[in-house]
Amino acid sequence: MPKLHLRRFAPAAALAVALLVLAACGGEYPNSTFSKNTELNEGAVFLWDRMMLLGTIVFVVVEVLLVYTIFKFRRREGGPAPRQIHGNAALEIAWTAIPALILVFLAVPTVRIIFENQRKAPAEALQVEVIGHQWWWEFRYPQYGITTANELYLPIGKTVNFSLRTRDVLHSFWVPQLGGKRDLISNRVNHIWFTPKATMEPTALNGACVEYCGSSHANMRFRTFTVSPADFEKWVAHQKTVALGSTAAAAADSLAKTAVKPTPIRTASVLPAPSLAPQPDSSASAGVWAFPADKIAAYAWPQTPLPAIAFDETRLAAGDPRAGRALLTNPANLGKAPCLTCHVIKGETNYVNDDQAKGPNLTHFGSRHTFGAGLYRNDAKSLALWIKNAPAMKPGVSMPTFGAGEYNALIKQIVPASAGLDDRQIADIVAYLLSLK
Amino acid sequence: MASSAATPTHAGAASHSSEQSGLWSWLTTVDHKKIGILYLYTALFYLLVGGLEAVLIRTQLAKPNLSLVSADFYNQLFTMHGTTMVFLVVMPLSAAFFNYLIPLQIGARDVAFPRLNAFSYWVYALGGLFITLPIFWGLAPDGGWFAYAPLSGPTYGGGYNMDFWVIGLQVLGISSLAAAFNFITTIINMRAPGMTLMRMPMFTWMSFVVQFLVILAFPVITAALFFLQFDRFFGTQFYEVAAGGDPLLWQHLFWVFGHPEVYILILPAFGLVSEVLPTHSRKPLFGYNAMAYSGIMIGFLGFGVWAHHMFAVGMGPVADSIFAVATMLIGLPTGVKIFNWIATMYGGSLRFPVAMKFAIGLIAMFTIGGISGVMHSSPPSDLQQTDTYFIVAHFHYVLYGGAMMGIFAGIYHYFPKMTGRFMSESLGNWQFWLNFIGLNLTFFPMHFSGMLGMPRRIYTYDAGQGWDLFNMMSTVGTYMLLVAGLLFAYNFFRSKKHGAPAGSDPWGAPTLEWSIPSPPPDYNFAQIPEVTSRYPMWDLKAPDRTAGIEHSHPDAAVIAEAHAVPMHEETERRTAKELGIPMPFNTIKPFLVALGIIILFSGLIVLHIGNFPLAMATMLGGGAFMVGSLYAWLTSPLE
Amino acid sequence: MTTATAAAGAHEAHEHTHYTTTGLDNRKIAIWAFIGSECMLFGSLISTYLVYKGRSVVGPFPHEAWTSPTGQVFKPILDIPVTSASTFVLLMSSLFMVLALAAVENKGKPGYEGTLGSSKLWLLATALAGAVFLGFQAYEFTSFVHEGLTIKTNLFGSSFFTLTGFHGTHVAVGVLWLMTLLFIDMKRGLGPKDTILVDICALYWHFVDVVWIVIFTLVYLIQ
Amino acid sequence: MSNDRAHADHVHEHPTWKQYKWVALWLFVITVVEVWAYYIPAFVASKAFVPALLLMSAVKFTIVVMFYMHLKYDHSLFRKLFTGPLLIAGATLVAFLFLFKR
Ligand code: HEA
Ligand code: HEA
Ligand code: HEC
Ligand code: CUA
Ligand SMILES: [Cu+2]
Repeated sequence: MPKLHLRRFAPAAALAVALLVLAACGGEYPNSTFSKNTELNEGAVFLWDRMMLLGTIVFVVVEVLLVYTIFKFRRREGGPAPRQIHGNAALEIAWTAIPALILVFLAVPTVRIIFENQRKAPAEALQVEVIGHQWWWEFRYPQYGITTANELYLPIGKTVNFSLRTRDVLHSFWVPQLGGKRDLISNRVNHIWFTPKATMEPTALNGACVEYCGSSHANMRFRTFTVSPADFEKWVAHQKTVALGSTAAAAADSLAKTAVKPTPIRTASVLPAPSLAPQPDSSASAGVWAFPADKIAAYAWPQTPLPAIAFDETRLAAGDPRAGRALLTNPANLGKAPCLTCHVIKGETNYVNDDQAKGPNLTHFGSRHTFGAGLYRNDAKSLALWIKNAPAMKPGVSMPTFGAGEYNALIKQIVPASAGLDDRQIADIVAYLLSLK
Repeated sequence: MASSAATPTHAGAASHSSEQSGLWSWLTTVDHKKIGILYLYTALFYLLVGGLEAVLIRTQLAKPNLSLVSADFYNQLFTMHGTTMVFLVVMPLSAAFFNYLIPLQIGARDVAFPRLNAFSYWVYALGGLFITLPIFWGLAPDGGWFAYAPLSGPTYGGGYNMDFWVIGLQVLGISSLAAAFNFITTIINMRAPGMTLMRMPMFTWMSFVVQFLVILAFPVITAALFFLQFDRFFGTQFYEVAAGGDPLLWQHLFWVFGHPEVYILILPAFGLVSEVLPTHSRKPLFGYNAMAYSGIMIGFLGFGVWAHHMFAVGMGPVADSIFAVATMLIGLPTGVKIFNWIATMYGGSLRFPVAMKFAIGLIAMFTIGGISGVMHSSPPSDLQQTDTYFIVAHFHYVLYGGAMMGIFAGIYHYFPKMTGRFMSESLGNWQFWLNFIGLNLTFFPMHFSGMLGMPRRIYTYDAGQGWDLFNMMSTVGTYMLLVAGLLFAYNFFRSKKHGAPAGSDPWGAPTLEWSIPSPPPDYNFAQIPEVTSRYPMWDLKAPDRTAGIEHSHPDAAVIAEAHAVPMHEETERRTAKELGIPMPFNTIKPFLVALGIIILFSGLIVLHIGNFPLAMATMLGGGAFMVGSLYAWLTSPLE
Repeated sequence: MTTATAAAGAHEAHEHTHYTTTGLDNRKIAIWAFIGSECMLFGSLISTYLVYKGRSVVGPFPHEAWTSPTGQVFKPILDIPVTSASTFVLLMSSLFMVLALAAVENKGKPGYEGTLGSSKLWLLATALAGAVFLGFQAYEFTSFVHEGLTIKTNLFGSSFFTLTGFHGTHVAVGVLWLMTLLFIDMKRGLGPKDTILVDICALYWHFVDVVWIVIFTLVYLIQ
Repeated sequence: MSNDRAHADHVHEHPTWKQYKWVALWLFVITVVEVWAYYIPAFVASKAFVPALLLMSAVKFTIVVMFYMHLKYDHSLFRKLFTGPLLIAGATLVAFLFLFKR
């Protein structure tokens, strides 16, 4: 019988675990669930600590007993025959009762915190609607009439009440640092609320979809920016505007020219009449405010490698936002650039409203730091590739390939040169989108 | 079954299982031991498949932003990995032991319905192929192993992928159900005289509980799957969002099945360990009654906790609290088991063959998984854990550290009984330690990656999230597990031919199966033994050990009726025919019925392709074939 | 499906009676386990029906009239008088079934001469009652389809047809089973030693009846 | 196991036509009452309607199971094999109604 190696192994195992724990305590853990940034997380961490304590006790008792038994009662040649014990009622009751007692210490606070967390949200809470899409996030602030995507702004110190629903399959909303996830369930509206603590620093936090939702479930991420209440007000004021005013060459004048009645590409009965009149533009007075890029920590910048899509990068510098705008908004170009049949740009000629849009609202796209649900940095190059061939950049997306000569994985066809956009046109669109501060 | 001299009616018939060999004998066998072996081989094959899927998963996740496999293929990989491991590996491995051991442990010559038993196996084998093969065409199921609607429905999962899952699982359910009715009947009704319920070996006890879990849990998934099938193939609206369908209905139905299912996976392993520990401790199982009752309690409570998988869906505080507390309660009977096992060893005279090491491994590792399980049971905290790698860590500790360890213990322990030879201890030790270290290296870091925010079911993750180290460790560990697995395979096949010969009772074990030759003859017991205590073999060989427990003789009339003889060690080498024991005929019919079922269900795929006439032809043809074979089976005599 | 396998198991006939632990027949234990399992199957189907009750977004509905957006008027779907009749038939079939069992069990005993002892008659009556029930169900289903409710129409249609369809399938299997027994009875005559064959069929049959008792109340009568 | 077989040794007599016909009559009467109740709008609207119907249905269920399926007379094993699952199924159904209540 080969001899037992446990003696050698046990210290090694202990060492390994200790190292792991050390590793987990030092270092950068941007998505740690242990930060007590909200009341939800405080509750969770409180319970966690208690469970760790109780669990460790149980673990140590069991393993110590086990290891002791293994060593103490090894068979020795010529040793005495073991005493034949068939059971012991007192002992068995004890090791039922003690764990039961332990569980009481867990169950009581569990129930208390469940009820605390699921009280009704305070009436004055900031309301945010979270709408899940395969595979991106839509955020609405109904109190302000704002719709945005993939980047969520929360004022520090104020309770936020989320109502969550989905346009397609199930998703789940989670910002580990802020606590508690909640599923987005078809035909239901779900709720969760919490308060980013007043003591929090303004930060960029990562969030993710944590309910498997198909091909790009892994790529359904988002950013949360916790900002000071004052900054939040600035952000809100800016988001309420139409972004056109910030376009380099005064877009306002060309607005009037493009106000031709377009022919909506889908049946009129389904789509609302395009909203032609630009909304009052207050951007000049509000000023652009977005979370400052230099304050965004490295972990919140996407590092997704760009796929090998050929693109003439020299074009980007020469991109003309006005030409880009014309491509998007002139109904004549709908065949080539049907962007606004899926996206909303407030103030432009829209064919869909937010409830019908298949893609993210792009009104202030230029002031976002990431796109594709947190998958790529919002820079000219990434964006150009995206417009050229989105399906190659994110598995399964329903946004078609627009680049001429590119392979469209959605319909398994190459986009003919005549129907697609060339690199110059894409550069123009990029310039336009980035100008939508 | 009578061993009387009464001449069997079929005297001269040439279809005794003992008289045949080769492929045909395997296709037609109704011998529970051969069927057990079939289950074992098939399930080990799928272990390799599921394991390789895991290796691919882990390789893809070794570092951030890798692209070894595509997103869609990755989704198929984890869906198939979970489905394979649960339905094609652990359940059938357990079934291998049910088949092989239960009749031997209770002193029966076969199961209650031998042909139904063969049928169960063939449905499993064919259903397994049905669900596994599509991965080679990139068409494997991709909805996750719990296939949440509406992603698994026609609107969002319109491809063929999930067709294979809904059909395959339905078919596998038939197999499990048929087997469960069989074993319930066998255990209730085929015990040797004197083998009272409270004298049954603990493995048989746990299996008994499992069969009830199967007959109560599987109908629920059957119904849920029918709804999904009807949605996919016939246009019903059960889970259709537009029609007002409620995705939570699927979730509740799935987990009403799914939670008992996890105890279906673990209890047989608990049973095996409860056989191994006393044997190698030379001491009876501590607290036998408590062990049996705690098994029943686990099974019973298991039906009242399902919604702990759904704490994130917003059930409201009352439901959350009820399910949380109910879930915690399951820790109590499980704890009883853990402590009783330790107490079994305590004061014993311990020997550490590989089987014993794996058994101890189960105690040590399952405890970790159990404790993390209890951590999930507290909803406010679980909301930070659910759908992260922390959960993945939990269930691999209970499944790999628990179920698989227990099953490995069982294989090493019973290999000598099945083959008459030992497995190599030195190779086994290597496998054990590689497994033990590999398992911890793979799954322990997942606790960290999970609590540090890594969601599960993601085919890739970004750099800089603090997960890189842990993922790399997990991947390295997986390769250790692969090596361990291959060592096991080598050991297994080599030992079959070249292992050291083992006698009928190589370990000095207490139960009936060790009183007959290894491998046992097809009739198991030439003479049915009369059981007078829980440990009949120790009664015989070490009576001092069982002096402290109650002994009693069964009714004289019963003994006579059963033609039972006092407990003895058997050395009989004559054939059933020579002994005049009637044996069931081999028959191909169960296989044909199983085939008919598969053909019938395949028609649904054809329906999806859109060829209505061909689909009808397939289904009607398959159905007719099934009914015809079934009729032939029912009208032909058993023995 | 499960019915077929259980039936298969139940028919695994040992020609000569063997020793069993409880002295009971294997098949009878198996059929009871099977019935236990069926409780969960029908429990799930009924739960689903009840959960979806009142959740259909379009009509027709079970107990309320419905006007479609296009102005078409649909009356309440369920037809209580017809279903009451079929319920009655199924209940009576259970009586016939016990009589068939008693006739086989007591064949040749005093008091079981004549009609009461005619297992063929009672088996036939049971099967016929089952067939009549199925006829009612076929009528019910077709008339619902004519009134605009199919299995695809709404949640009510899906869950209603699935639930009652599963029950109907069970009845149909039972009828086939009864016919097989009747066939054996005509071929070689069923006697006391065949009690088990009829007994397991009877248990199945009564269970199917019992399920209908529940369905009739929960689905048809309670609004 | 001697007590396993104790029941089997003295097989309980199954009931006969005399009893069966009464059972059938009861089933018939209760069904008539059920349907009748359905046609009394005032009763349907009252709180008692649902409990009353459930009760009647449960009574019918029980007598079929007890007398026609012989559970009252047969080996106690069968009673266990049936009631256990029935209770779990019932409990699950009630839990579902609670969980999906809106
Ligand atoms: C073999 C399979 C198996 C077993 C036995 C268990 C056992 C347990 N499981 Fe696990 N579980 C799974 C397999 C299993 N689980 C799987 C596969 C999933 C994921 C499914 C998926 O999402 O894909 C899962 C998920 C899962 C969840 C859902 C998590 C989530 O998704 O959010 C929860 C929540 O409560 C849970 C709890 C438990 C508990 C409390 C036990 C208990 O039975 C454990 C009891 C044991 C002990 C507690 C240890 C021994 C006891 C003592 C030493 C006594 C003293 C102890 C105390 C006082 C605590 N499990
Ligand atoms: C019993 C169940 C079981 C077992 C044993 C395993 C074993 C393993 N699992 Fe499994 N796993 C699940 C059940 C199981 N898993 C389930 C249910 C899921 C959830 C799926 C879902 O989300 O839908 C999951 C998900 C899952 C994930 C998460 C995927 C994701 O969410 O994206 C990961 C990731 O690392 C993983 C890894 C592993 C690894 C490395 C092993 C290793 O332990 C495997 C080691 C084994 C081998 C390498 C094979 C060795 C070979 C042999 C032994 C050969 C023997 C052959 C002969 C004798 C012929 N598993
Ligand atoms: C068929 C619908 C559709 C059309 C047409 C379409 N898109 Fe999209 N677009 C989407 C969807 C869906 C997404 C979200 C993809 C994701 O992240 O998963 C998206 C995302 C984007 C994004 C990133 C937004 C963000 O915040 O993540 C940009 C920018 C974009 N589209 C620009 C365009 C442009 C420019 C065009 C026209 C040339 C266009 N889209 C046409 C559907 C469409
Ligand atoms: Cu959305 Cu996962
Ligand atoms: Cu569970």
